[in-house]
Amino acid sequence: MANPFNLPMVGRSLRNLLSRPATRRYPSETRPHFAGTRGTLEFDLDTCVFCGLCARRCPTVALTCSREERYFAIEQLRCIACGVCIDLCNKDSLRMSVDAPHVHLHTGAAPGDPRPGHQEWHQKPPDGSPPVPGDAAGGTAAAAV
Amino acid sequence: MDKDAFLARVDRYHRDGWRLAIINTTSILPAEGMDGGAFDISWSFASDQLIEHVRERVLPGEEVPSISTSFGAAFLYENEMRELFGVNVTGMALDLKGQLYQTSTIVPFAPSAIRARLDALGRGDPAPKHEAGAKKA
Amino acid sequence: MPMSLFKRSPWILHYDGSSCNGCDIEVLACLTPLYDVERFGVVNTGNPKHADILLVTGSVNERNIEIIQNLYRQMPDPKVVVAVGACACSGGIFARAYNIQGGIDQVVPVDVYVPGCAARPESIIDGVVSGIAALEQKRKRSA
Amino acid sequence: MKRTVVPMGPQHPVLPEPIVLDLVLEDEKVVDAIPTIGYIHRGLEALVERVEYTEFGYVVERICGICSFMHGMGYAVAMEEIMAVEVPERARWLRLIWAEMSRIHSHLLWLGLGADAFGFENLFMHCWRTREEVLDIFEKTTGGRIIFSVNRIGGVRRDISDTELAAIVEKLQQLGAGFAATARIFETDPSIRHRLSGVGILSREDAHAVDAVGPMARASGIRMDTRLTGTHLYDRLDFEPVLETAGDCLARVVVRVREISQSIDLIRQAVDRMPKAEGAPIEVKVRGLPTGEVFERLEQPRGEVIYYIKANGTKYLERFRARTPTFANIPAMIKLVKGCDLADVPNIIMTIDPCISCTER
Repeated sequence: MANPFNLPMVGRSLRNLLSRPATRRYPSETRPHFAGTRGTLEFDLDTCVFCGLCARRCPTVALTCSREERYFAIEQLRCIACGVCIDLCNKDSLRMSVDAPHVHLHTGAAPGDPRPGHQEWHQKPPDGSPPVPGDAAGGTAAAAV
Repeated sequence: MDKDAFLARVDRYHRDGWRLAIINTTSILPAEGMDGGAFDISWSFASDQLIEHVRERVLPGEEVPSISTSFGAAFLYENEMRELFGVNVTGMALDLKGQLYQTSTIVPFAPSAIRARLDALGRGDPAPKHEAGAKKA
Repeated sequence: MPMSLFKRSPWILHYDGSSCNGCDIEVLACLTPLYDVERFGVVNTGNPKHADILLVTGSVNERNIEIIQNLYRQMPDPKVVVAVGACACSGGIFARAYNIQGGIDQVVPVDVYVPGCAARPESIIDGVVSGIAALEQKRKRSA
Repeated sequence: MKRTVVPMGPQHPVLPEPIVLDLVLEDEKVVDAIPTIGYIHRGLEALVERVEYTEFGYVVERICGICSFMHGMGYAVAMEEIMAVEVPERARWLRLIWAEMSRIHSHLLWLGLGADAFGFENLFMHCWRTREEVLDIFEKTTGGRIIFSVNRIGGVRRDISDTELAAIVEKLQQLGAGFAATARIFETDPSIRHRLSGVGILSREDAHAVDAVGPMARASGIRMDTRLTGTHLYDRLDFEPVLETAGDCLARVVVRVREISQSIDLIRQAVDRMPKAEGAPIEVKVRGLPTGEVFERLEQPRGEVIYYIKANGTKYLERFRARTPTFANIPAMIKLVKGCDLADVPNIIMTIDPCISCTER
């Protein structure tokens, strides 16, 4: 029979009762982010030269880039935040942010419905023809919480 | 492969107290004079800091004797060999009868399966070298 | 919507598809002291018949299609599916592997996608909260 | 006596991941166990056909979310060997430090899950709370909590400043001091002893016969640890593997508890002995296409992992294979489960520290 007074957990438990709770009250209290934390991929249309290096080397095929159509797209749902594209980019057009919305809602199942997590950008072609209808400003389907 | 010589060699490792580190199979793609491809199987044994490999080249369908009587852990590798590569392993101590992985593709790592996947990708083998150079630009 | 406004306690059923473990341990981390989702009444249950939210990590392969469908079928209506992590959302880095069919939306309808590799606990909590909102909507619609 | 087959899994409260064991029972005694895996099989090794060798490291990392650093490191080291790349010394030290931190994080995670499996939820919470502090260090230094993507062929992507390293050592030593109380609970609490002592005994001979690796083998008294080979700079540290001789579930818990303090000490030694060379190169550019093959061994938290890589002079590898520690420990688990009580099966499965996503890849 083991010693019934041998209860090493008791001290620990008492200390816990008396100490401050460890829980962070997310979402009212957020954890401070460290510099360099990887997060959601963000794209800067103004600096991109559409070389397509990032799209060719992306291990998950999350990026689409077309030089002819001056088109760039990110599938946020596929991105694994490895950072290969950011390292490759000579123009610093890509970066990561931790502040972007982290949740994408289902946006409908019909063929025309925007795909969740799909973001695309079109740049005005250099010959002056009108830009492709859509949004030059940014994402189409990133629903924030 | 020479089964008797192979088993004698494995037995020597067993007697000397080595442990089985890994059994690895590599598929050799079908080529001139080797229509069905082949398998390079290596049995690796470790003892303290040392590791030694026994390598055999076998053809599809060729019988490969199980070593699970001397090395108990071998059955898992051997079931895997048969299920993923289609190597004809005989005499396993615990035969899981193809129930280990149950992959969607039958024998996904067999030379013919790899060939078919590469063909579907439109890639001959080896991949053209200039392609890699161009990407560095 | 602040969490205190939720009147009900959603129960969660967590299933690990073909995941690398990363998202699973982050889901578990949500239950541990630092994040503690139980303060919202969120309970991780093992029984699909008790669950409101199906939380799936990892992608779908040949073998677990049936299991996920089974779990989904057994859950009472209204129910919500939350896909956690890049693999559950789209197949992620494994989308092109031979044994992977893709994201879980190939098998069951997904309401909330939580991307990330691995999804951070904060994102998972956000995902669950969005799931609760979707659940309320469905409940109103069916009422 | 009547035999009953009880399938355990794939979804079971004690199993964090799906695996199926068909347990053949005679009354309450387990007489046979037949494993079935494949629920997490992704066919990752075949992705070499589609992902170039430069990016394949990010696939390898995702074999498992717990030892992801070790997998990334193993791939990078193996490729460096094939391509005969000389890696800067600072990068190698940083890898060692991160690797030992992975061990701390993995063992804490496992101790928590193990405690949960034997019904001690309070301890589970404690271990995971301590683990968060290690994850914070990871996030600060690599940018990720679970998957770090910090290894690259030729070195590492991020440096840690010397002051930061000193701070990490201090933080880890505080963590170790705080964890000592929890460690004492694991080693002395009578309820844990009742539950684990004498359960699932793997003798030294059996451990050798079923080729057990890692803490599993060390708890049975086999002095086996890949770190003893001195590769990856371990030859510059004073290191002696933690050994236990009882071979039961408790011994396996105790080995892991003691390995946490050992890893903290190894990190302290590493920071002391590495050259103070902040700003020194941490990476070399790797060019060209690899040819050749290599077997690379590494000691992961769960035991020895072996990578095999064959490259054929193209940008796609010909074959990648990882033999993970859980794969090697499954025969030991089956051996242990045979002859035990049904109620002890969850504990025995947990104490091999199963990582199914590693096993199935």
